[in-house]
Amino acid sequence: MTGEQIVFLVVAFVTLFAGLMVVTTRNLVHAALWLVAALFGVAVTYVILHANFLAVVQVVVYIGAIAILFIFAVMLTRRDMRDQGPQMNKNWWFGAVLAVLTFGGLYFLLQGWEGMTKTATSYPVGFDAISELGNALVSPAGYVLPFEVASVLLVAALVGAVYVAFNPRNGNSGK
Amino acid sequence: MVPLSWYLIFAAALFSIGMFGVLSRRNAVAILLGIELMLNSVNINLAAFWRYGDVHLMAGQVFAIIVFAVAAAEVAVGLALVISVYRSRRTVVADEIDMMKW
Amino acid sequence: METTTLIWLIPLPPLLAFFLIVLFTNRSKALSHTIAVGAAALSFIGSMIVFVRALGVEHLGEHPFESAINWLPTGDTWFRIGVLIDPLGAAVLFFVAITIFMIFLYSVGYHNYGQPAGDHDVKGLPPHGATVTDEHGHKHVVPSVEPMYSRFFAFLGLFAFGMYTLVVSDNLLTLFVGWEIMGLCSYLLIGFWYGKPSARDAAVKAFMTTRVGDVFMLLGIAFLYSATGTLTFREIFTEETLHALASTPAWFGMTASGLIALLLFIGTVGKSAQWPLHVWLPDAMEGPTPVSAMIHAATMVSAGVYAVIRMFPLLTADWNGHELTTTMTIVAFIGAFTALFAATIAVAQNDIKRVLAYSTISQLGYMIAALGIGAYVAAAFHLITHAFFKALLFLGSGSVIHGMEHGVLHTGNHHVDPQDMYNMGGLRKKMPITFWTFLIGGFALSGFPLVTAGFWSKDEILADAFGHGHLAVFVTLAIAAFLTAFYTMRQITLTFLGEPRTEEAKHAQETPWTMTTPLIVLAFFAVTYGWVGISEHFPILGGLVPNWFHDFVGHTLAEVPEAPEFSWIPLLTSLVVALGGLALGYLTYRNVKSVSEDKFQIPLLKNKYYFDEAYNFLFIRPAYWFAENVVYKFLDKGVIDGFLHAFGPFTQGTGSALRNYFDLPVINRAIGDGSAEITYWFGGKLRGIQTGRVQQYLMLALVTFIVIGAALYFFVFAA
Amino acid sequence: MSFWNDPLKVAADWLLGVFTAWGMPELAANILIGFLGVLILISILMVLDIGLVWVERKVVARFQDRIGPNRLGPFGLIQPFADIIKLMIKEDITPAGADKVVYNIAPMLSMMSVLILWAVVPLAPTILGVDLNIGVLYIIAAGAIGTLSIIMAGWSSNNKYALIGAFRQVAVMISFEVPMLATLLIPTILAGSMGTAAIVEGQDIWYVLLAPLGALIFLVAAIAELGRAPFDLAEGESELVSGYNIEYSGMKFGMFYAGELLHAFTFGGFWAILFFGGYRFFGLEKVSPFLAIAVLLFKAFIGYWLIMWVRYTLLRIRIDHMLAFNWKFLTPLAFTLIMVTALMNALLSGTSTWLYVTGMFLSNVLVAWGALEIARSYSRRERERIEGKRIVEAGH
Amino acid sequence: MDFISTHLLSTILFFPALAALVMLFLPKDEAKLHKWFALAASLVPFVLSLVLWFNFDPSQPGYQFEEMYTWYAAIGSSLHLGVDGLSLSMVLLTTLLTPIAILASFSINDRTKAYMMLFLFLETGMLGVFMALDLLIFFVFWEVGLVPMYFLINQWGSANRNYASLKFMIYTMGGSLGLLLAVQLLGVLFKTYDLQTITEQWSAYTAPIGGIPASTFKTVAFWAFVIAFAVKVPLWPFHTWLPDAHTEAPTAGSMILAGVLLKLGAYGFLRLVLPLYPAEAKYFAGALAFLAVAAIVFGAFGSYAQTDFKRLVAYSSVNHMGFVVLGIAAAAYAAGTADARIALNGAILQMFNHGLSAAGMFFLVGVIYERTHTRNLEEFGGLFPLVPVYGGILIFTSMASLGLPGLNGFISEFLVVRGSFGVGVNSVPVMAVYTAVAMLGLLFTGAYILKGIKKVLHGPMNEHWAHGEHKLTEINTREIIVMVPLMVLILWIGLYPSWILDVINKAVVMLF
Repeated sequence: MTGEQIVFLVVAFVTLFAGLMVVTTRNLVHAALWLVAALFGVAVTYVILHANFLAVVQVVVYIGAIAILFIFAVMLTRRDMRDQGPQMNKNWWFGAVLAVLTFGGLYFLLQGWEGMTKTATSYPVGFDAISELGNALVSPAGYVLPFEVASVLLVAALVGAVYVAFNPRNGNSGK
Repeated sequence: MVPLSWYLIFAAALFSIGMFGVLSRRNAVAILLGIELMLNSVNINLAAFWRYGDVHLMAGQVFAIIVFAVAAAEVAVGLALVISVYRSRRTVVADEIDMMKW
Repeated sequence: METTTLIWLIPLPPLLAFFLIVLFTNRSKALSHTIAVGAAALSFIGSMIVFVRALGVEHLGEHPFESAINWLPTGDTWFRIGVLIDPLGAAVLFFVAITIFMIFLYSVGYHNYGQPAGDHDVKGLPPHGATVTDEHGHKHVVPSVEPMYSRFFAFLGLFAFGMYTLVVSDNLLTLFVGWEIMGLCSYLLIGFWYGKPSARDAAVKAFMTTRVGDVFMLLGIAFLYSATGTLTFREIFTEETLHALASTPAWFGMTASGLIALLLFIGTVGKSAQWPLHVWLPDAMEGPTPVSAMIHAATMVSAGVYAVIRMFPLLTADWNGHELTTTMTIVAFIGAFTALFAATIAVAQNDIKRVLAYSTISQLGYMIAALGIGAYVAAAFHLITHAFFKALLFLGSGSVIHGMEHGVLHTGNHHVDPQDMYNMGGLRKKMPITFWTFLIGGFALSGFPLVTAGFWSKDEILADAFGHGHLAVFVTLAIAAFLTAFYTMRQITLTFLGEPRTEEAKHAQETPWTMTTPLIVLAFFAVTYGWVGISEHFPILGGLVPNWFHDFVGHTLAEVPEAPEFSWIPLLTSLVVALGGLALGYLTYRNVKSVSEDKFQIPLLKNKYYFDEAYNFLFIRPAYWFAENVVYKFLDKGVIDGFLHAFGPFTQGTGSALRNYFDLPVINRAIGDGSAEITYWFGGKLRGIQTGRVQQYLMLALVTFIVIGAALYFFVFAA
Repeated sequence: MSFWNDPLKVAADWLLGVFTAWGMPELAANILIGFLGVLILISILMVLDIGLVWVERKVVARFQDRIGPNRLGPFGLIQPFADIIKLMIKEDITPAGADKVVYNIAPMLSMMSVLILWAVVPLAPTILGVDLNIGVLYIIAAGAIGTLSIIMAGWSSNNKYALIGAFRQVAVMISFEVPMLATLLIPTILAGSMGTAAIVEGQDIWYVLLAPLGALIFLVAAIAELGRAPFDLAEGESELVSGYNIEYSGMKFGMFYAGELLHAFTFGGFWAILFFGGYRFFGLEKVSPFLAIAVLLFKAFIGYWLIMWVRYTLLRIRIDHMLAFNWKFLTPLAFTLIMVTALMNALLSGTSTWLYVTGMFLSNVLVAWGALEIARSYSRRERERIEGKRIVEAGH
Repeated sequence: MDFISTHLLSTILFFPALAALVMLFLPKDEAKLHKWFALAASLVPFVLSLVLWFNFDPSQPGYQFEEMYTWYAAIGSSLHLGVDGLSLSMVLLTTLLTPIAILASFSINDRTKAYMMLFLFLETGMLGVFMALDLLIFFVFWEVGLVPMYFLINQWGSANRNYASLKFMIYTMGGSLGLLLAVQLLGVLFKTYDLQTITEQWSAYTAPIGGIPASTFKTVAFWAFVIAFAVKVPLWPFHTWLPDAHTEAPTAGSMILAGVLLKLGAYGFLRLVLPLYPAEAKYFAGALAFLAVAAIVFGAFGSYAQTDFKRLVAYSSVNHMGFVVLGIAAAAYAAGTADARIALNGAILQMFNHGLSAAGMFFLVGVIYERTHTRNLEEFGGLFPLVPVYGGILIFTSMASLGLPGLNGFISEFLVVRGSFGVGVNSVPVMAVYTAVAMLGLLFTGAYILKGIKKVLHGPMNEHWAHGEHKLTEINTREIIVMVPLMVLILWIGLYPSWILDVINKAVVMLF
């Protein structure tokens, strides 16, 4: 076992544990904080994969924005701070079965794939992934169209979210 | 070196966990949390495939970024919906939001 | 400056003046007339320079001034337009430039420049006069300035442009362009006081009548162009082309050249108001007098004759020199007939301008007849002399009317028609300059022997007709000449001689210098221009002055026409008819006091042989009836639209049948409702699984996905 | 002499020699050296932080026409140490009903979010924690962690004031992250890299000359990010008592406090790095790395002083005004500025330096003028509307 | 710029449609914004088509600026665009008239958004016909143009608009059914819709189709084409939709209808009928010429009979477009001769000229209608002193319509007359007779034009319009701006036509 493998395993188990806590913990704020932990683990995984940009974006977008939004939403949607009643629906066992089945199915399918055991080639020295990524995103030969579409999607989501969450009863004060 | 299979199995596990959350949690916000986990597992796959394929082909990272964008959009709209529903029905329990049936 | 460049530039100043006045200066009367008269002066100077240079060129006929540019691309070749000044062009340019300039000048006075604005003048009607108070506190009614003064000069400018274009153009198409622009201007100018229904109708009549001729002319141009591939005069009038045209048979038993010439001639009939398209010209007197002069004397009607003179080689292409061809016969007939016909009408007219109008028609008939019998130079000569003296007469009559209007304004009796000769009389004392110049013009028109230009030109026509043996023409023209002298003297007598017949005539005044100067200038030419064309065969005088005109203009043609042999018969005839007519006229009318004493007020003549009424009955009303009832109401609204509208009921019937017997029972009942019921039944059974809970849906979907995926994997991919 | 030219490398090599001599594997030694470096940096920063307390208190006193700490030591220099001792020996209270774990993690995160920023601060040409090629983004990412710490603190305190304060603070921070990120892109565009070292190296001409408006927006956004006046509505003593850290006491409060001070200083430093040439000062940085560090610290202090100046001069602004100001004015302006800068940069980059600088400067001025004009006409209309309404009401 | 230069045609073609889509997002009640936006949007294609015009090389054979995109590969149809001298002049006319028409409709305040959008769509439809080099695309755009026009008439028209719009729609649709069928025939035969390919092969095609001799097929297909185009031109006796549609349409609608839409039919003759069916065209040219002459003469008479000013102008379109078809028929008779080329030059120039003068006339009618709310000639009279500038412009434009030398109409009419008479003199005598009869129409052109002027401007003033609330106001600056480009072009072509005629002529020489 190399150091990298050890690091990966630690991160993976932490992440998976955090993920499990996300879906099982009773306190939703805790769930959201566990989500932060899981996301952070994923960010570290990106670092291990040499995807530095993704890692930082992961932190900025997920932790800095999405997780915070979740916490906001959790707090905004309850009348008091305590958690009451069951947190799982009555079919939770069937969900668990399905999740295990999915994992099993995926594992089974992946086992049959010859690319499974592939190892990475060594990371090229001096390879500037971020400028390559930048070029790929905005060059017409690359992914400028998906990129633009994604930006349109974001604008649409922005407008949509404002519209949906806007409370007309409060009038135009916007507070 | 970490073999690709580790990443994939890690991602599959994270995906399943997220799916369990989506299927089982009562709270709509928690369901969205599960969805985030699922999306992240997908991103791990994308990044891993980028790394284990030709690193000069940026498709994996590009798609991961687009997934970020989608996730952000989804959360914004999803949470807005939750808040909107909460405002009108005073609940965020998914089972109780079942008006859309025959 | 190059002469050709100068020629290009001649028509442009008036055009520029037109645009300047219309677009910019139409609010300033002074600026407008300065621009217009200045432009006319520029063109005049240019024309004179060209004329003098043309005189200095030997064999101008063979080497005229010419220049052309590409204008229209036609397939592989270009249609070229250009300018041409040959002897004929130079001669015509000379008189056109002078008369146009004179008329511009005259218009300033005629429209009362410098007088106050009218009390209740409106645009579109002649000015009614203005009341002014002098230093003693007396109120006077004085003539008021024309409200649309600037516009008038703009139109005149455009008109002048049209005429110059026509004269300098080297091809039929630009000639036609100028021709039509003048047509438009005549329309605008005749209808200048468009508020008067009579003026409005006269304008439309003028335009439409000439247009009848124009469409034939256009057809002729197209024919000529098709047949020869060119419209440039000097390319058409080559031996080969003319010969080819003359030997090509066309329709109606005529040769191509004959038919083309005839078609072009019909254009002239319209423009020069020959019978049967003469009806517009007398009505055109509705316009202001300078317009009448412009249209009738100097330019537009002359343009018609000019066109025929231009096309003379074509007209005579298949002429052997003796027997008249069909076309020439027609031309000669129409000319001679018109000359006589119009003269008879003129005798019975009381309106001072109408008399002149009919006289113009008659004189133009003279020229046409001359051309019809092949008298090229004589026709050209008469064209020019006539232009001078007829312009003089018109301007003179305008001056008379203007003087009379003074009287009318003075007495305030607006029921008195200032144009009616029976309201005049004795004006020679009131308006001496007008009288003397009018007298010169009148004598020139009558052909007063030796002194006046009209005598020489008219005599040459008669001599030609007699000399070449066209006796019918000769006799007709002689009678017409007699009548001409008669009504001219009638006019002079009624207008100027005797005692004033009305209060207004007593208070008539001489007109300002802007109006009298042109009269004097024109009078000068009305006398002297005749002397440049005295036939060398004429006794005594013949050798004194060289027959410059014949020599000069004759060289326009490839073969210079021979001047006819001298004969005493035509000379005596013209002497007799001229002097006799004048004498008879004076004797008859010297004591006439009122209309009722006039013996020549014959209804048939007075009503112009009822041509207007006949045309109205024969052409105009049927055309309108045809248009409205047959074409519009019957064909379009009735037949075609009726046919279309029938589609509606037919389609509707088919449709309702389909609906009632097929759609309703089969489609709706069986298929439509049946499928709905089946769906309803299934829906009722299946609705239980729609719980509204999104997670259950997701589970269901996943189960399905897993089952199907597993099945696919094991049974399809793995197997 | 080499130590004076490249102290970090010399020290690391020497340490490596020492450790390997002890029989440690090279990898482990390297890791250990890395940790040691971090530790040293953090220690220095903490000491600096203590100094900052004194600076802050002295400066505010001067602004408020007071003397400030003056009892302990010369100029009261010992005062902050006394404060530290007081904080450390205070009782560490965890309120009942608080979420203990989260409550305790929050101050640590807060401190951490500041400290990790220094990983990318280029102190001198050779002294730099990590030369991340995404350093600029990293700053934002660290800010995200700070945000998280605040909401954790606010929520876990089980106190309504704390929660409201946290909400406000987070709302402001998330909002102002947008123009901040946008203005961070301006040096990125100009330098052609996201790495802080490259940005400093690229500033032959200070970017403040090329993008004065960008620098200004960055400063505003940074102050908002810090939660200092006029953006201190999360603490809002008069309404929220003390905001998200109301329940904290002792050293936990101390961490928030120290974090805030250091944060302000750090942003002063970043302002200097991004727009004022970092450690560069007319070739002085080439003389010695220590001189470079001194230059940077000096510039950072100037930035910090400016931030303080603002803090103690301006009034607190209402939350909705604050957010409206950001979303309706600052963000569009920042976006416009990016586009203008990118365009002008592309247009002018090949031309002479004078033209380039003048063009960029003028375009910035033009954008600023346009934005102010729009804002002015909008506010005039708004005023007229409101006053018109008043007149009508008065009429009734 | 590179994109623009390589995609010039498609940019011109689709810009208006895109602008119309953008307009969709404009606020609903901002009429002013809609107007200015539409004007700006329509000026862009105009500027681009000027670029097109100046970059066009008239002496080069074949199509230029060609663009080809796969559109419907399965049936061999592609979006094939290109222009030659013939279509270029029409493109220029369209892009010129659209902004003018939009400017002319600034007085409309009812549902401006939809109105302006329809106009922009209409422009794309018209341009598409002129640029298409693919039969199916041609047909698609041909029909696309109808829809906006239908709604323009139906929604913004005057009293009898329902009838008129329905008639317009049904008539032209019905006419083009045969065209669609014939186009399909060609497409099935040649497995492609590309115009150039079909032109090369179809005229020489002799093999029987389905057991029926090719000549029969060709004859039927020829008439299918001809009827579709004849309805649009419109040729007598297919013309009765035109007076109704023109009369009821809003002013700008009439301008475009007369200015461009009618040209589509004539363009169809030139672009499709003559190249595809040279033999049939020659065989049936007599019939075509007869109908053309009927259109000229009956159009003139029909116009003369009107008391409605706008109807009068509408009928004049029948009259003028008759000359276009007369030229085309003459050219079909004697293809390849100099006479035929002259006739075609005239016909194409007449298309352009009529676009200018008819648009101008309709606009002027609209101007007075807006002020008086009547079009009845009997209710006007003597308006010249009230509206001197308007009167001047009206006379000017009328004279262009009348074919006064020095203005544009004369050049083209002369060339048509010259060409068709030349065919009559040199090849087929009967054409001479037709031409001679057409002269009758020319005569009555004068009659109805003068009738219009006489009834509106001249004569004693109708006091009703002189005072009070009905007081007739002078033409305003915007309306003058609308007329100025038209008048300048009218005069310019009249005095110096070769700048445009040269392009047309070279195209004609190369094509026919």
